[in-house]
Amino acid sequence: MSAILAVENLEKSFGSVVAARDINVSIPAEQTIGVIGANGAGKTTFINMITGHLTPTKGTIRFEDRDITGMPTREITRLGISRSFQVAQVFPTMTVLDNMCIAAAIARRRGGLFGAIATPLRSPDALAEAEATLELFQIGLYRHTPANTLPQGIRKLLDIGMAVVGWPRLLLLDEPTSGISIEEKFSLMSVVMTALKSRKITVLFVEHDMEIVGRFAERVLAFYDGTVIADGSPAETLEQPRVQELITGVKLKAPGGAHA
Amino acid sequence: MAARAHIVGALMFLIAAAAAPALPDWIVSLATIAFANALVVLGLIVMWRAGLVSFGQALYYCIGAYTVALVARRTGFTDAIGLIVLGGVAAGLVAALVGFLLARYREIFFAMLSLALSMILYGVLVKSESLGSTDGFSVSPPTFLGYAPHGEALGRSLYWLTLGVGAVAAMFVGGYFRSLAGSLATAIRDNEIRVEFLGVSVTGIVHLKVIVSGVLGGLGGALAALAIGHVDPNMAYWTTSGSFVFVTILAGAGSVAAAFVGSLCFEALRSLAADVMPDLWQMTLGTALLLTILFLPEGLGSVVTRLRRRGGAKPGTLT
Amino acid sequence: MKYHARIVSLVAALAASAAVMPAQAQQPAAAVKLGIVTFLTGPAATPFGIPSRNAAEIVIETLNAGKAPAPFDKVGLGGAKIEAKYVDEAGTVANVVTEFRNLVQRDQVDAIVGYVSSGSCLAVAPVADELKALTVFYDCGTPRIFEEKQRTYVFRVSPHATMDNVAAARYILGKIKNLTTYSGINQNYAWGQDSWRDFDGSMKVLAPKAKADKVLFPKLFAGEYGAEISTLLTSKSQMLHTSFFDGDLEAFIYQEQARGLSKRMPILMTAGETVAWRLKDKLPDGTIIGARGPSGMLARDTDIRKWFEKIFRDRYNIPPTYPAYQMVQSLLGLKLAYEKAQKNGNKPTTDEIAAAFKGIEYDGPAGHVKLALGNGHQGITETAYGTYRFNKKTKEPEVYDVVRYPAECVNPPEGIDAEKWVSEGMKGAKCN
Amino acid sequence: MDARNEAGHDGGDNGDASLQQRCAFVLTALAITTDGLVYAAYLFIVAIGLTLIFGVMKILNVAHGSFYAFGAYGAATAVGLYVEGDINAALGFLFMIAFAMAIGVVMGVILERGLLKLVYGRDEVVVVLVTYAVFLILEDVIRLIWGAQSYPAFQPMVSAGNVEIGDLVLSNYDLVLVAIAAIVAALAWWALKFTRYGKVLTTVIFDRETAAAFGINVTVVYTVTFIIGAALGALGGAVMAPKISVTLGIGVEVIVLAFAVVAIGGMGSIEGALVGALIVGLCRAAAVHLAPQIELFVIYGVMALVLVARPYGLFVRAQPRKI
Repeated sequence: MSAILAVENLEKSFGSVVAARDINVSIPAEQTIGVIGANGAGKTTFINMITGHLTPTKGTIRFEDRDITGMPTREITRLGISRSFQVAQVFPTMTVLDNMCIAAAIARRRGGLFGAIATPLRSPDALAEAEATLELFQIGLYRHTPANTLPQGIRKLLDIGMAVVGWPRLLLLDEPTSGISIEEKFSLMSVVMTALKSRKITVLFVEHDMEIVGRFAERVLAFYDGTVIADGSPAETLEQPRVQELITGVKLKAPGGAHA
Repeated sequence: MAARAHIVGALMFLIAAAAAPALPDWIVSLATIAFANALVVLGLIVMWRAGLVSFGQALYYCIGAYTVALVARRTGFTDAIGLIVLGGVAAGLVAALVGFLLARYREIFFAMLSLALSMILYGVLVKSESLGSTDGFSVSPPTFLGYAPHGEALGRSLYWLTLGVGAVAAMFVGGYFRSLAGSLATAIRDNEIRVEFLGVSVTGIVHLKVIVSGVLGGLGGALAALAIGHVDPNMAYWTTSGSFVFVTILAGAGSVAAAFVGSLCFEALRSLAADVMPDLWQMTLGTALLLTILFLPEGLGSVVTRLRRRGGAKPGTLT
Repeated sequence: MKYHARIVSLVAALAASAAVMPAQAQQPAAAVKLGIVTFLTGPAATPFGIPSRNAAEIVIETLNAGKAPAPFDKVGLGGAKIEAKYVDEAGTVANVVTEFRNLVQRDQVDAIVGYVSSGSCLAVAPVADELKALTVFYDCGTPRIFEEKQRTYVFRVSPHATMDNVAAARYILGKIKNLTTYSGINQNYAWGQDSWRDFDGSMKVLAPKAKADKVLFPKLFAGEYGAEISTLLTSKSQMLHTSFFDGDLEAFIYQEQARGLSKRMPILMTAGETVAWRLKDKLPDGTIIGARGPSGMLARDTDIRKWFEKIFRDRYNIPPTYPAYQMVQSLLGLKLAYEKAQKNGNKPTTDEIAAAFKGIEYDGPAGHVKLALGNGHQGITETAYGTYRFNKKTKEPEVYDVVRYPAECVNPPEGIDAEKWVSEGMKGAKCN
Repeated sequence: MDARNEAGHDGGDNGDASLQQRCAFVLTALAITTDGLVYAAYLFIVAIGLTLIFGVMKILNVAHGSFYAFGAYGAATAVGLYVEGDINAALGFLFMIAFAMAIGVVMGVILERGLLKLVYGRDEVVVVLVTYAVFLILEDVIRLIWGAQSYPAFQPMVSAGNVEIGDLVLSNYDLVLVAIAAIVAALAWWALKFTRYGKVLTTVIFDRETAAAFGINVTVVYTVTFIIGAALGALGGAVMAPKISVTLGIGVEVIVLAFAVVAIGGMGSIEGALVGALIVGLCRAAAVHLAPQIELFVIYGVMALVLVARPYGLFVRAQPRKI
């Protein structure tokens, strides 16, 4: 089958600083991909370009055989690419349910701005959709809790849930486990991944913890100095000396093995 | 919950309407002006929920007023309802236009730019001698679908009309608050980035709010023009905008009905102050504003909400 | 429900206060209640509001004591003592109209005397007729009030502003033979714009060869006139017309003196008399001043004028300025109308007073008034201009070269709009 | 005077006529520049306090108009005093300024300690309204203290005399005004660049979190800043007092004027206030000389234009959105 996302010699430079250069990646549908790389290696820049938050200086991004290069974020979102954030981006003064409802209602609204007036916030099916997603991420208990009082992990799940409630085909997770204690990380990731699998969503997640990558990724993209230096199965990628020297900085016996 | 709000609102409306014949004329006319201003305040509340405050709402107020006055004067068309609609539409169009500019701004910058725009209109009106410059000009008494009352009857008819328009506006705004577009206000105030990434244009929503509040401002100005019977450029001056924001604080963004109660309290307070201490009324108003901000941070609305919460109802059901 | 509870309680409170007022009004044997509205706060309070209020207070006292000279020697109004309620004119037209209604309907006053701003007057006039409330405007200048519409219960004893500028043109042309260029600096609002239009119009009629040079309209209360003064200094104008008053006028005079503008060209100040007593030697000699009618320094030395100036000086240690004169003139006019309408000591009805007021004619501190225009509702008087000088010996301001213009010379005849009359060549002007 | 007479007499000769025109042109240009500078000086002095307070405390201080008014009334009182006890003009002038600024300081302390500290952390706009309330109250306080009559304070300006350049006569006091503005600007620049407190301020303006992190006592900074701002507002009133008639309501006009200047330059930026004042001053002067009918719009026109081009004013950049 054809790739859901195809990126060709993508480049982004801020003045003299080159944040990303000749990135070529093609992603088949329903694959789960881990993105690794040191800070400033260009991972987030990469995601920001796909989601339209940054406009590439060069190159093209095709989503489902459609050129989306330089489209505004909201249109890309409506096409079916959605993202979560390194720092969970939720609506702090609203309850978890309202957060989810807004996301759901936006996803189902028709006809632009004036559609937004016509659409009620808590339409039955939007509500149902929201509830369903809450259950999917196992945070239904927090339904009526204001988001600014949530524990970190739950907030992360809500953040991802809000990205998923609109049934995207491609989801980009920017460090889903950042700010989460080692103990929680795995449980959180497994909740997220089962949820995403159940909805057949193609996932691209940025991660620093190689164990997590090894455990959940089917394929790994290794970024260094703005470009992809390795692309393949976790096993082979993480074994590559350059990756170990430049990114993981350790020798790994096997994927999922001990790691400093 | 919304249903209950409607019942309360409807009751208020009916009582206010029924009270008119029993009240002395001066209270009726005071209330008319108060409720007309309440529409402008409603517009400010719409924006305030998105964290935006306009120090130039007088722009739309003045446009609405002058539209009514000019149409009545130039064309001799005097039907109150028609005139008010025209006033609202005119202000709405202006809002739609300046919205393209305003929608890019936030916080104090939004406030300042709207102030500049209203002051420009003020300047234009002061310059236009054909419109009586700062003296302004009078608005011929309106008719109501052919019925042309005088004296007290005119006062009452205007009062009822204002109530009617107010009720419709209140219901619309209430519905708007419950709609997606309405709830996005809080979302935008909380986290614009997330809103964009959910697939909504924040600028678009803000622009929409500017238009909604512009229309409300225009309606308010139109009604005020008819109630006062005179328009002048001061209607666009920044102190006018200031007093609208003042009332908004007094009322609080908590509820639609608060706008009307708050506006009525303000007019009553101002009038009583002017009566009791004619040369210290500014001080009285200032003190009132300070006390409200310090001790009623959510405005009059919050008092009611608290009482209702104690009464067991969910908070904010009036919105 | 709570809301309507609030509304009701509030309304009840208001209604209560409403109910109390008339009760009070009835207690003293049919006292006459007057509402007196003028600027008690804001920039216009100093030059207009406060002097007028002071004048009203002292005169009403004297009238109530029955100590005024004939024909004003009856106690109060026709034997009934006057109760005055003072209200601030500051605020938006909405406030002004609301307060007017409150005076008529809540406080049940018998008549209202007041209003400085033409905007207020234009807004109040229709309401006054609607409420059938006898209203005497005392200071506002715009002729539009009686030109736009026939009024029934509204009167203005003081002449309208057109007179000031027509007379100004006549005076300056008498003073400077073969004047070829003149300039004007007026505040950028209705009063300033109208004043210039009338002056410029009169000049075009009276001296067709003369050209307007610099026409400046600084913002109201601008306070800083450096640029304006420079343009005037570098211009070739032979005189400067200004309708500035009080604050702006003083600021302008200080700033132009520091740069010697008045040494280049004489300045004509249509409202100059208000500041003469405060500025003393700071008001340059040779300045041409008017007092919006034969008031203040330009009043004729009649007994009634002496009486007013004395009681005012005795109380406030400064001579009254023209707003004070206009206030008294209006009060006395109302008194005469009231007493003329009065039959065997009873309180006359508003309609009777209005009927009696129409076309009334009398002599007051501000000269001989005749309600000749607006179908007997708008007064005309003679007017005067003079040249100012500070008398070093007496340490007092004085005017010389005073020229008096009969009312018919500087006012349009009945039935013609002032602006039209001027632009069409002031037909039918009778200057002796 | 004579210059003009000559001009008046030999209108016939073309050469002289063109010379005349050139002279007239030069004179107008000179006039525009000087008038512009004088007005700019006035605007800068009233605006700098406002922009300083906004930059540091993020408060748009409507009560700044009251500081101006109190400064003016204070100055008038002071002038009254020294005219009684005829001190020489220069001393009297300094006394006037000191007196007015002292009033500003006192008001600053009372307001900041007594009221504003209660509303720190509240919504920016709510704080603006607090200052608006204060402004309303102080308007009547002025009335209670000084009554309704107006106060002359012209002596310093009159005693300063003037200089003649052709037809143009300049008041020395205006030149003093420009000098004062220049001094204030220089002092501000020096203080921000080279004093410890200045460096602290710049850090706070730039980023209050980091400032707090570096252990800067933000509370003290706020108090000091507000006092300085208030004193500067009073200074504005003081130096203008001799040119105007000190009377009720002089504060209202100044507020919007200062707002406009600050918005043009960029709120919170000192150099912005300077440039904004210069732009507005020169534009207005040019308008009065060349096209008087547009004078009324100059300020807001410029403001709108600048804001369209640069939403946050000339010297402030939009904060990039963080993710």
